Amino acid sequence: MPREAVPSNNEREFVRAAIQEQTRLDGRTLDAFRPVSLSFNSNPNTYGTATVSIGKTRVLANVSCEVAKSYADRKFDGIFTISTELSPMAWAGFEVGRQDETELLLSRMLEKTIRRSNALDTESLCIIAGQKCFHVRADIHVLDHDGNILDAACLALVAALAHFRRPDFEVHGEDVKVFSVAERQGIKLSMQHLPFCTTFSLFPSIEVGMQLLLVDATLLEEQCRDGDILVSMNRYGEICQIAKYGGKQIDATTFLATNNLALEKVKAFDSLVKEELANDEKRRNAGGLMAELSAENPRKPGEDSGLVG
Amino acid sequence: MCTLCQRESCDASKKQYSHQDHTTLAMAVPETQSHSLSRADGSATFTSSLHSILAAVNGPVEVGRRDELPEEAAIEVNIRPVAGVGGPRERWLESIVQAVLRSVVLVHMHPRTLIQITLQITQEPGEEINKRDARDVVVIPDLLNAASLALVDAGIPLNTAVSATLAVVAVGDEEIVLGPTVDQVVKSTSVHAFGYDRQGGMLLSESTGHFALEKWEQAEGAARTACAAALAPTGGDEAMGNGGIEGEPWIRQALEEKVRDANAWREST
Amino acid sequence: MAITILAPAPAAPPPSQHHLEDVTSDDEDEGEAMDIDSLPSHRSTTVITPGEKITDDVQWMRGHGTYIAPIDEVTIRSTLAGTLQKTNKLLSVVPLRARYNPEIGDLVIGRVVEVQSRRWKVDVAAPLLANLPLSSINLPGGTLRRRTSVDELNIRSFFCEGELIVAEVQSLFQDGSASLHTRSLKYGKLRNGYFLSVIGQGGGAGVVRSKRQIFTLQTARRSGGELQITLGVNGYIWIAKHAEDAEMEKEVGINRLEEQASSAMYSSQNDDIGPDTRREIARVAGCIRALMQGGVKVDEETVRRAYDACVELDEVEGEVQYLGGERGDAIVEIVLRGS
Amino acid sequence: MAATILVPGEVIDSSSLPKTKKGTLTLGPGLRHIPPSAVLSTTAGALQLDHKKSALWLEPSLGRYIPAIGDLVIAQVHRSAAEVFHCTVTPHSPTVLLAQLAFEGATRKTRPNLKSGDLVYARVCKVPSRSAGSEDVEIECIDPSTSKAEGMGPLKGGMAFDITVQFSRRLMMGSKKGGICVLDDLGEKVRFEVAVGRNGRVWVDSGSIKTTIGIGQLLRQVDEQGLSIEDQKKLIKRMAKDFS
Amino acid sequence: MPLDTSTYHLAHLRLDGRRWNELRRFHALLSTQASADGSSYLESGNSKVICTVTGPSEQRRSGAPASNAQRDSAQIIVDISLAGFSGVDRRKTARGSKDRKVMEMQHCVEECFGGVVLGHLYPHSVVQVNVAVLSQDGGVLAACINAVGLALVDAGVPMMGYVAAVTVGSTGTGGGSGGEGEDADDPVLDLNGLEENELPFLTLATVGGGGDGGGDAGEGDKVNVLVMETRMQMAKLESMVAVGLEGCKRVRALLDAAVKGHGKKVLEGKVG
Repeated sequence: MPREAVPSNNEREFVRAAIQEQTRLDGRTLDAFRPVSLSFNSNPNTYGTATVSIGKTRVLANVSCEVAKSYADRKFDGIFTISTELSPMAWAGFEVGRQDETELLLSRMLEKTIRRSNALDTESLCIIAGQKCFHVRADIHVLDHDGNILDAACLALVAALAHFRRPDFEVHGEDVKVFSVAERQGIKLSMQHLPFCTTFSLFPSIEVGMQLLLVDATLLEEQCRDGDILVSMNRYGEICQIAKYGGKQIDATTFLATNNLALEKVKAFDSLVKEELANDEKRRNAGGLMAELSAENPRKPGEDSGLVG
Repeated sequence: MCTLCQRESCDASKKQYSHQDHTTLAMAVPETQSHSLSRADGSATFTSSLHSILAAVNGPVEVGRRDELPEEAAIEVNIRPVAGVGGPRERWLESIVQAVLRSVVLVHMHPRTLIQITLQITQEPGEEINKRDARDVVVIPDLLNAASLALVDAGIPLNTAVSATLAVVAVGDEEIVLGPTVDQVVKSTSVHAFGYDRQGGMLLSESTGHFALEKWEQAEGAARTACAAALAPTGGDEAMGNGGIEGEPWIRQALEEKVRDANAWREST
Repeated sequence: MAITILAPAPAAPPPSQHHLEDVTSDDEDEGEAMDIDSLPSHRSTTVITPGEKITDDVQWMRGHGTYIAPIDEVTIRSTLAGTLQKTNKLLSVVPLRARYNPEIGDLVIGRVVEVQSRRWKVDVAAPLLANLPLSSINLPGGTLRRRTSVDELNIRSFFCEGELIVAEVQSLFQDGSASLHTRSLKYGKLRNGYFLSVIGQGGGAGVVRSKRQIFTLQTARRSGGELQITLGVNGYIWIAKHAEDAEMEKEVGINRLEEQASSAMYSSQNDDIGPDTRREIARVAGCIRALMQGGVKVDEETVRRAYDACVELDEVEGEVQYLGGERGDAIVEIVLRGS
Repeated sequence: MAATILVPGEVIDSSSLPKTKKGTLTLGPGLRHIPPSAVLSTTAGALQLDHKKSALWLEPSLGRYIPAIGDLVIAQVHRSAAEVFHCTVTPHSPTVLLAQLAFEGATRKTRPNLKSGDLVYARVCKVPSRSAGSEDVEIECIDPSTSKAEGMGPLKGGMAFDITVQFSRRLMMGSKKGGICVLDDLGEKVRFEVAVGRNGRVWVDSGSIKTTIGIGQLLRQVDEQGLSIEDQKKLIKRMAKDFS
Repeated sequence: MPLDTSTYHLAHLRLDGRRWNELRRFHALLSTQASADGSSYLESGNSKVICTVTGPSEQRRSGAPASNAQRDSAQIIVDISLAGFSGVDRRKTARGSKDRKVMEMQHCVEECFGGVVLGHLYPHSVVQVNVAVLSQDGGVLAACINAVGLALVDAGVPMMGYVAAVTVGSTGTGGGSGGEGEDADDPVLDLNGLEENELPFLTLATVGGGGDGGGDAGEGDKVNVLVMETRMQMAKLESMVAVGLEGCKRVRALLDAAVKGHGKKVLEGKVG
């Protein structure tokens, strides 16, 4: 049971004083992210595994899927679950099997940002209404924690979902034949939009009662901040979720600033995901094997929509 | 890593490549990367032909009262599958890895502390192996290798270096294959996981499938030689086992490279 | 953009014993800053609420229950709901109700919750547990005896977890927690009685600091004997049978008395208490509860008056065991009328 | 000749052990002695010998900092108890003890009032050992032989940076032996105070936030990229412009 | 079934007959539970909440001693339980494991008051807050925040001011396809359960002083909590927050009236 590690008073005061002078320990401006990188598993058989690094923070998202029985109260929907579990791998402060605040907020934010906003069209996961559907599960593994795991996890999860391919299937009456990857190429999930989360950290400004906003805080900055604002939106400027749980009081106009800044960051995330997806596609197609395979099994248009109805 | 086999396994309908280059003692050298994480005291990435595993070690850290041992360090192993939360399978794997590590780590050097080992499986073979009970055994050597590399990276005092390997007995010709590919595991009658210390003492043996004792002995012998080879001194002409050493001393190379990197400053001054 | 928010439409309030005006535009509300100078030097009777501006006049100093807004660093605002108290240039807000805050010299009743190596941790209903060091109690065998390591080992023979003690606040630590002592014959372990807590009863009442916190009460019934009532400033109350023999021993001489007292001091055994005494103890407890219910402060005066009122009502209207409800209200009314 | 690199559990050839007159060898980190005369490695490292002191150890020392007597460390006060401060030397490790009187000029009345989260520069004076019967690590801010602080004591202001344990060791060794010249060279250009803890922390105070951050970044860069002396000098030259 | 907003546009009235800027009936009581240090009961329309506060009191050391660093200020621990009969559907919840949504609410209330309570006056102590939601009909988080504030006032816990919370929704093009039809976006205040299910909405809480009454410029316009979890065009936010701020002011006046009324009653009962 490791005790929580809090920064020393010296570090705390220094970080806060530096931010008042608009400087950060790593030389970034207040509204700059650390280098963000996104990569997919290069194994040609594996879909839906994405790793995101933001500075030293690293998160792996893995999407998998199986055929399951649909929920009785949601006959036309598939099942989509997100699981987050933090381990001491990322930071010795995380305990095994204990749910702490970070984990709670992480899971709630992903839930709100991606599930509640219907980023994944769950209706497209239905196989036979009321009986069979796909259960898509996403696992978030935080590998290295140097702050801002939420933004990283959200980016990784969205990328993994967009990358994932579920198995193809055919329905003959009551019988369902699900094809393995070897038999037929998988089908991309239907994403309705790509939402991303941006976390803003609040620090005191030199002006009394005013706050400075910081994006992409490091772990040390997170431990020194006065509060945070979590904003999720897609590149069309649709907010999926805003959360400011208490902490320091702020001016209402701050939210307009965070929204505009978040939109800017979200657009960058959006194009990063699209770019990396395209790169990955190119890499996989290099041998022409994929092209060959997909030519063998051309998807019939309207295949799955006909089954859902 | 054999790119041919990987490619082949994704396309089950075309099997025109043979596995001659993978038979008996010759095994694919796993890829390793030391200190791949920034927060953990020690970490390592380990990629074999089957799995990719990220291992992190924290320790010695403060231990909860419940787990505290008065004379030695407690060892906690945590295995996290790539999909889903850990279940009985992971708990079982943890108990096996923990038992081996307990005999390897010099636990009495840090009494009343905790050494925490987290093993994150980041890639595993698909459904092909899932359907068989072999799935549980195949991962053990990889877990053990990853954990031991991370322990060294964390500077945890060890009794001995550890080396582990997987051996399968192929269907038909009953050939022993070390460090098999997915396809080779699928086409096997039995699967054996072995782990050895530096002197060749056996630390671990788990088997599954149908096999004769004699086959097991044959597999054990092959695994022992391969594991000894993985730890054999580089450039030394020490003979180990009966035949010559086949395979690269990859564990030693990984460790030496790491030490050389860290000590580079000494050479330059 | 000017937005007006409509007040909720008035509707019949739900049936409840207390009827609060749903919305009040608080008719005689002061609206602007109140005129502090016109306040009497003790408390005002208007209620101040958290965040309310008290003054922005720099001549005043802020006391308990106030803070200075960081915005202008001048305005003094309240942090509590309560009444304003003015002591010279010091402004403080006395809460309508709050947990007990220890002050030096307070007589308190506490419950031992933890025994440590050389001290006890005592719950005195304060934000933090109070300390009672082993060095701050009278050891058996005379006050002059030195504390030994044997005493440390036998610490539980003096006070054990769960036992009640009466003690005085000797000093305060930096974090506001109290250090107690029982170095007096009137302090120590409590026996032969009934514990009653009036904390959290609210209403600005409860036990108030007064000249005498411990007093004896002659019961109306001859067989009831005398009761000793200890009103802990922290809101814990002990009603016990009065130990008559203590009087006698006073004549025996100081040294002897101490030896005598000390042996009994740490006993956890109750004496025999007659049924009548028990009934009277219950009656006093009932009276105190009625006082609390009525929002009347609890001190020697009000307790005596309530007890007399109770006895009187019993004679006039017949004896009632339960002193809540109407009878309680009647008692409170008599007590208030008398003041 | 490149040093011998050992993996855990290897026996060191008796011929390569340093010769000693008294017959006692000093074993450093990474090695252990199994009676009667075997010396084994417990981790991976390059064998280092000091024939003068008849000492041998493995380099680098990896992982978490393990307190050793005489090490100077930067400790963080965790909480104060009656007689001692409980401090952390590395995060999540058991606390170490710092006697409240182990400061220069401290008496019962004048002991320093340290709060949770304050930093002290201290020396490890006791480590757990079965023979001594002690179970806790103890540190002190006073040299017991001179009763002087000798540079130890509470660290006020400034900033503490995390560096690797190996790097902090090299910083302590000085520019010649450790191969790090940044502190010396910087000292000629800007004024700042510095305290290096063997536990992988370095405290810097230059009075200016920008300069302190610059020094911190410089140290981290040298640490993470393993820069050679020449590269360090180049880097300082580049950064010196920012400082002035 | 989407909310029928056609009549709303004609009559400018909502389903329950309120106007867009009208609060629901607000009823608050203090000192309702004798056993607690502070307590309150709050009704906001059909949402009903009861709240008790115990403390500040010493941290109970459970299990490992001193595992937490000495806190230099009071810690607020909030426990919210939704009564099984409080919602429309009597869903059985697994015992012991709390819904993450409720845990998020707890976290929100803890953080919300952590920034308002002057906790440094009570080092290493704990203020335990228990909230029981008896009936849910929209604005549950807002009701919890308002009730906890009153109970803390009743317990005499020093605070910088009241925390007043309210919900604001937006009618018109509900989730998603924003852009066109901006003019149809009208904010509505203090949603009931039905409206909450259909409209995008947010919960807003501000801090302000008792006597302010919105008179002081700038004061009380500081946002303490803003939680929104429905998909919505970002352009709508501004008008919603503006309405919310005014709504919070109104709620604060109601809270203040409840405390003043309670205080008056208490002072009347006092002897001498």
